[in-house]
Amino acid sequence: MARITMREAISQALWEEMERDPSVFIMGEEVGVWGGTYAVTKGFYDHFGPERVRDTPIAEAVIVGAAIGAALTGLRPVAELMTINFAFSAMDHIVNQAAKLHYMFGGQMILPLVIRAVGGGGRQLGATHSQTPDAIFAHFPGLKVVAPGTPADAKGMLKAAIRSQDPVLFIEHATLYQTRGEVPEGDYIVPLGKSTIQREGRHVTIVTYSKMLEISTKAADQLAKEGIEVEIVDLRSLRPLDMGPVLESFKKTNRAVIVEEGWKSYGVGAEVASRIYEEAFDYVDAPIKRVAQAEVPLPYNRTLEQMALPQVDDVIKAVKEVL
Amino acid sequence: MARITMREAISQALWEEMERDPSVFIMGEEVGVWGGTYAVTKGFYDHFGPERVRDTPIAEAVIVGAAIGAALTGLRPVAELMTINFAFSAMDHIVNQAAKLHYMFGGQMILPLVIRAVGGGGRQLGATHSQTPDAIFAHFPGLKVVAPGTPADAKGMLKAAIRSQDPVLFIEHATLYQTRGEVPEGDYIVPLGKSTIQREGRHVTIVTYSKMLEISTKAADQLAKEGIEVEIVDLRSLRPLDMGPVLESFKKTNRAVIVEEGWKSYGVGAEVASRIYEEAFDYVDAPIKRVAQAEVPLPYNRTLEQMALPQVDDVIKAVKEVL
Amino acid sequence: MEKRDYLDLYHQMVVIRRLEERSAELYQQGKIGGFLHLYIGQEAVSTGLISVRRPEDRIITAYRDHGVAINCGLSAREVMAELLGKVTGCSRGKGGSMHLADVKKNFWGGHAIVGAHLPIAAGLALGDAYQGNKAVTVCMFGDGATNIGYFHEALNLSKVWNLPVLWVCENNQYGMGTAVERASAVSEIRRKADGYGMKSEAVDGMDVMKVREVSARLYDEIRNGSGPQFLEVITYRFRGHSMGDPERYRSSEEVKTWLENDPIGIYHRYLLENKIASEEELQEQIRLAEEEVNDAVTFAEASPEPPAEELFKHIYVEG
Amino acid sequence: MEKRDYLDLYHQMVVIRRLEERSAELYQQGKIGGFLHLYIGQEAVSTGLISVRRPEDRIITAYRDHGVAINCGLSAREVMAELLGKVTGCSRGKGGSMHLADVKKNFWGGHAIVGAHLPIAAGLALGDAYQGNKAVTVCMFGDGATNIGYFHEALNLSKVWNLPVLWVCENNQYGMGTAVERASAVSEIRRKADGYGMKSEAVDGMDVMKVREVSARLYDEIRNGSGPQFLEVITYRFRGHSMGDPERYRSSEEVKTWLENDPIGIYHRYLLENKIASEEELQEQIRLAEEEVNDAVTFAEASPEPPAEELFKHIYVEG
Ligand SMILES: Cc1ncc(C[n+]2csc(CCOP(=O)(O)OP(=O)(O)O)c2C)c(N)n1
Ligand SMILES: Cc1ncc(C[n+]2csc(CCOP(=O)(O)OP(=O)(O)O)c2C)c(N)n1
Ligand SMILES: [Mg+2]
Ligand SMILES: [Mg+2]
Repeated sequence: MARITMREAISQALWEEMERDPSVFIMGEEVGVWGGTYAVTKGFYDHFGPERVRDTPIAEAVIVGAAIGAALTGLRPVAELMTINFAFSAMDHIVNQAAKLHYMFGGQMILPLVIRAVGGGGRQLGATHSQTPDAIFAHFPGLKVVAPGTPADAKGMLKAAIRSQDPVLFIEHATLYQTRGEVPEGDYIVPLGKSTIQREGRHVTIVTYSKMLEISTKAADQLAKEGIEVEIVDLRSLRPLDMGPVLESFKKTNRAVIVEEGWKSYGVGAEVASRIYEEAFDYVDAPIKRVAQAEVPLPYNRTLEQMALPQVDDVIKAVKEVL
Repeated sequence: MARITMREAISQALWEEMERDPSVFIMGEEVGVWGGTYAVTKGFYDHFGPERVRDTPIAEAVIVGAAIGAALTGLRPVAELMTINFAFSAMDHIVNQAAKLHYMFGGQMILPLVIRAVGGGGRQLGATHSQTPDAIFAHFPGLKVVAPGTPADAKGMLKAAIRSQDPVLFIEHATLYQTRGEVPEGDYIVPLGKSTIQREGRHVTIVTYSKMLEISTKAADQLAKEGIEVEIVDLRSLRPLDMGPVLESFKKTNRAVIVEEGWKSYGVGAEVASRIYEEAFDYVDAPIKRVAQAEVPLPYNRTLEQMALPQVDDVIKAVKEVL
Repeated sequence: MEKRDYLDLYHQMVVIRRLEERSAELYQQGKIGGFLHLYIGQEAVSTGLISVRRPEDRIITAYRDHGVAINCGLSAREVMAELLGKVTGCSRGKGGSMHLADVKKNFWGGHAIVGAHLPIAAGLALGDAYQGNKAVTVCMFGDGATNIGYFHEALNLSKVWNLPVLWVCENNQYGMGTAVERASAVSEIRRKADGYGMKSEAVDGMDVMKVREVSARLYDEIRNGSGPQFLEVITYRFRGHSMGDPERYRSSEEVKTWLENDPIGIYHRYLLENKIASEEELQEQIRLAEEEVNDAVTFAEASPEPPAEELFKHIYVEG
Repeated sequence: MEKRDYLDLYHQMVVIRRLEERSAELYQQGKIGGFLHLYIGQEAVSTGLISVRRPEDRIITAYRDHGVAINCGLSAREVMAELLGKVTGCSRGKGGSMHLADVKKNFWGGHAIVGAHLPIAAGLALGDAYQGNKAVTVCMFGDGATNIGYFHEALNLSKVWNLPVLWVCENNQYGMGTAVERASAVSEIRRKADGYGMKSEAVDGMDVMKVREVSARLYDEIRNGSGPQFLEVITYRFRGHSMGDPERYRSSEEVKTWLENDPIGIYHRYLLENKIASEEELQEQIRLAEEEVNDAVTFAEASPEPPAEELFKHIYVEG
């Protein structure tokens, strides 16, 4: 196993799948000549050529729409939205088309489609470019919504997404691209729709995913010094949402903090907390806490932006409150 | 007070505001010559003329976008989206523009804008035309999202929305238009962002809004016959979300069922339940229940569609489970 | 064209007409729910257009799709059953009137969000181009749909990537109650193709032979690599936009003038005048169509509802 | 035009250039965060265009907005302070580089979602039309922005409603790394106006006097009721799309050719050749600009950060 970055892991998964299956191709803004705004597809254009690495106009609806159409013909397009903020410009195609065609036509239409999109705040990009609106996409049945937090999962889940017969929204986090981790070489698949325990502990359960896994891990490291053993469940997939490991952990610790980067209201934490109460009510020893983004459009100013985003200290504080 | 329909109440609010304030105008698909697809603006075109009752092309992004621009010049546009399902075609303008301009430019830009949109299932319109995706709009700070459940509230809140300095998404429900209720004449204002107790009771609290207020009331009527006294809190506004009356009621009944028409996961009930647990943990006598739509794209077939939508019996069952 | 081909076109048009009339009745009886958009008046458009397609050519349209379905070879039975929400319907009763499809017949639906299927059509054509298939994607949409952003993004991409699509605008003069000139900067819709440097033409949509002729030529050109082309078909819907349209937006004189151009009447006269078929032969076609539709209604009414477990099927292919 | 007007245009262009150069440095030093899109090479476009606007005319543009802000009369101080995220910035440090604005000066921003401000611009013009104001809305956007649906919807509506908008496409040859012809069905962007039956023209964007001249005429026509018009301005960005652009998509020869058409150089020569100003006078303007920008940087650096309570201000006007 090599220790590589998240960027490399994603790039590797794409590369290997394209090598393996000629029906896989990528399309999106700047995926080709530029090499990907986040350099994920660097070298792809030269290697795979313009037919399989397609630079598109700035036109998100047709990026997703055309990927849907191509998928209907049996191809496996990986459509890239430069950032998830631009997914709003393709919203209908994501939630009304991709998510519904299979069902609405009684199962005839099959869409093996992946939509990659980078999200997250923390880079002073201002209110329209810094969002983590994952929960709103996860609201729609018919779509699979995943957001890995480690390089290994990024590789394994992207491969699973590309091979899946269903439309998958694959959410990456811009400030995780440099994160390193052990990643199995070759055909490594992580099934979609499975949460996992990323760190074992016995005092409290943190449920989190994506970038907040990193923040939560840092919090857990610090808490460990004080003798507090945190168990971390990484959701990885928001739809389907796998409560198994969450409940298992919770039934052991009886206390939970849910950490997400997006806004709290109508967010991921609300769903997870509700499900814990519904499915493990008798195990609840303290009110579950949610750590999330302050409910403001993210400001440009760095200090304010960082104030709004969940920090390690917020997680530590919440953990101590539930103990 | 006259007993009028929800349709009449909304129509009245619009008409009176247009009479009162020349800066109020309406724009949208078929609002003019046709008289509104749901006949809400019947007679407006003849009375107010084509400048103030503007039929638009089928182009949702520019309907909302142009309304934003006009609002910035000091006007008070009421933009109509024929149904909330088409809001996805204007998503960026709703959640990235309307919701953020005021904040992002440090308070300089003021958008006294109302977006009216009809939602809801139950009319066999199929998966793309039957949604109740209210929660996803309520996820965005900067936007106000309201959804009245009675004719009086519809009138009073629409007037408040039109007079508000903030962008308001005003969600109506297609199967409530015929619902009748007492509506005060003239200048009747219901402030935005206030939940209210619509029915008093002492055994259990139902938290609901919009169409589900009707369903919940029917359930409460039936439960009353069995001696179960249900208190119903109508949220009316999803953002800001006013937990005051919810908590007050819950502290009395210690039991709650949340009834919403949309999908359960990442929906309204998740947020409300989480907030109750967070803010009234010590008062919880039984796990809070959520009644919501089955997590499927709504099918056309009437029987299946009704199976998927929350019914009176589902509410009754949930109430009995929490007792 | 053989005589039976001529008769077949006639037959298709009459089946569509009759099916639509019966659908309207069934809607009034509450047996069809939701929205119902009739194709009456526009039968020559899809009949002509689809009559020259090859099996590998893909057809996709908007919610006004019953006629298109028939022309694509779906049986009146499976169309009618879908309208009645039965499991024997082409979409298992889950789609309804606006969502007919049969992918095995290369009919890709029936789409209810105005304009949203145009990007998907570009993708179908991309699929063929990518795989080297010599197939044409035919994408039909209304005049009203040419004002939404999806139209623009799809037409532009199709031209930049030289995709094999025939964009067909059925200009029936109105998008719901809004006349073309009240919604569109140009009233001659084909002018919109100019903004994409795309070849376009217009054709009289009340004349099935004219539609067929121009379509045949355009399929050929596109199949041979011309890239996307644009066809504006001038037509009229005889009924309201959907059931329950107050029709305040057009005069009865206007409707009357168009009714005189009934596409079935025009073709009927054409067949007689050119001695291609006799009145008796045409009446026979009418009778057959009538029978087919009656049979379809009987079939649909007798068909079972989707079983309850159908509700949770087809959300995903996997899991 | 008076001599001081000529000098003023020169001054503005040099201020912009200097401001951009300093911004690049401050970005490298980590004092500016987020995305930074420099206007270097395009100074003549907004300078010429805005030089003839009246106070009641509204200006709106995309994220490449520093120059536009200066031309609209914002001080280098409040622009620089915004870039540094200070509360003294025109958007109180909340907007950053992509979101400059000053509504009192009728500058409506700086918008970061490609094309999304075009519908808003249509609305600004609608506001004026509705209120009977004789004002023009000037909406600037890039070549890349002409491919997104928002462009289409906005242009169409502006024409159907005859709104007083001047649509200005700054064709700088690329949208990020994608050359116009790789993204757009027509390379001559003004052709897109044809699809809306809209009058269009093109102008050399490296020549401030040419831009000014054509703009003056178009403002006049629009103010007098011509309805919307389209102006394509041919220009080039000398730097990368934003900071950290690998620039794999264009050759250094191409860049070199364009650099020879530096809009400041062209105007400089013009002023000398036409004996409007002396070299000394121009050097004096450069010195003043330099001072102004230095002062702006000092001001911005010394300015306070927004206080913590600013985080929860301005979410709503009420409550
Ligand atoms: C995005 C979107 N907006 C609005 C609607 C509602 N709607 C359905 S059909 C229609 C009119 C479409 O007119 P046109 O494209 O001319 O087709 P026609 O009905 O005439 O066949 C409208 C506004 C919709 N389905 N989708
Ligand atoms: C809807 C949307 N898609 C993608 C982006 C990312 N993006 C920012 S600028 C840009 C290029 C725009 O090019 P152009 O319109 O030509 O303007 P220029 O940068 O050349 O001034 C892109 C793709 C965005 N901001 N918004
Ligand atoms: Mg039409
Ligand atoms: Mg450009």
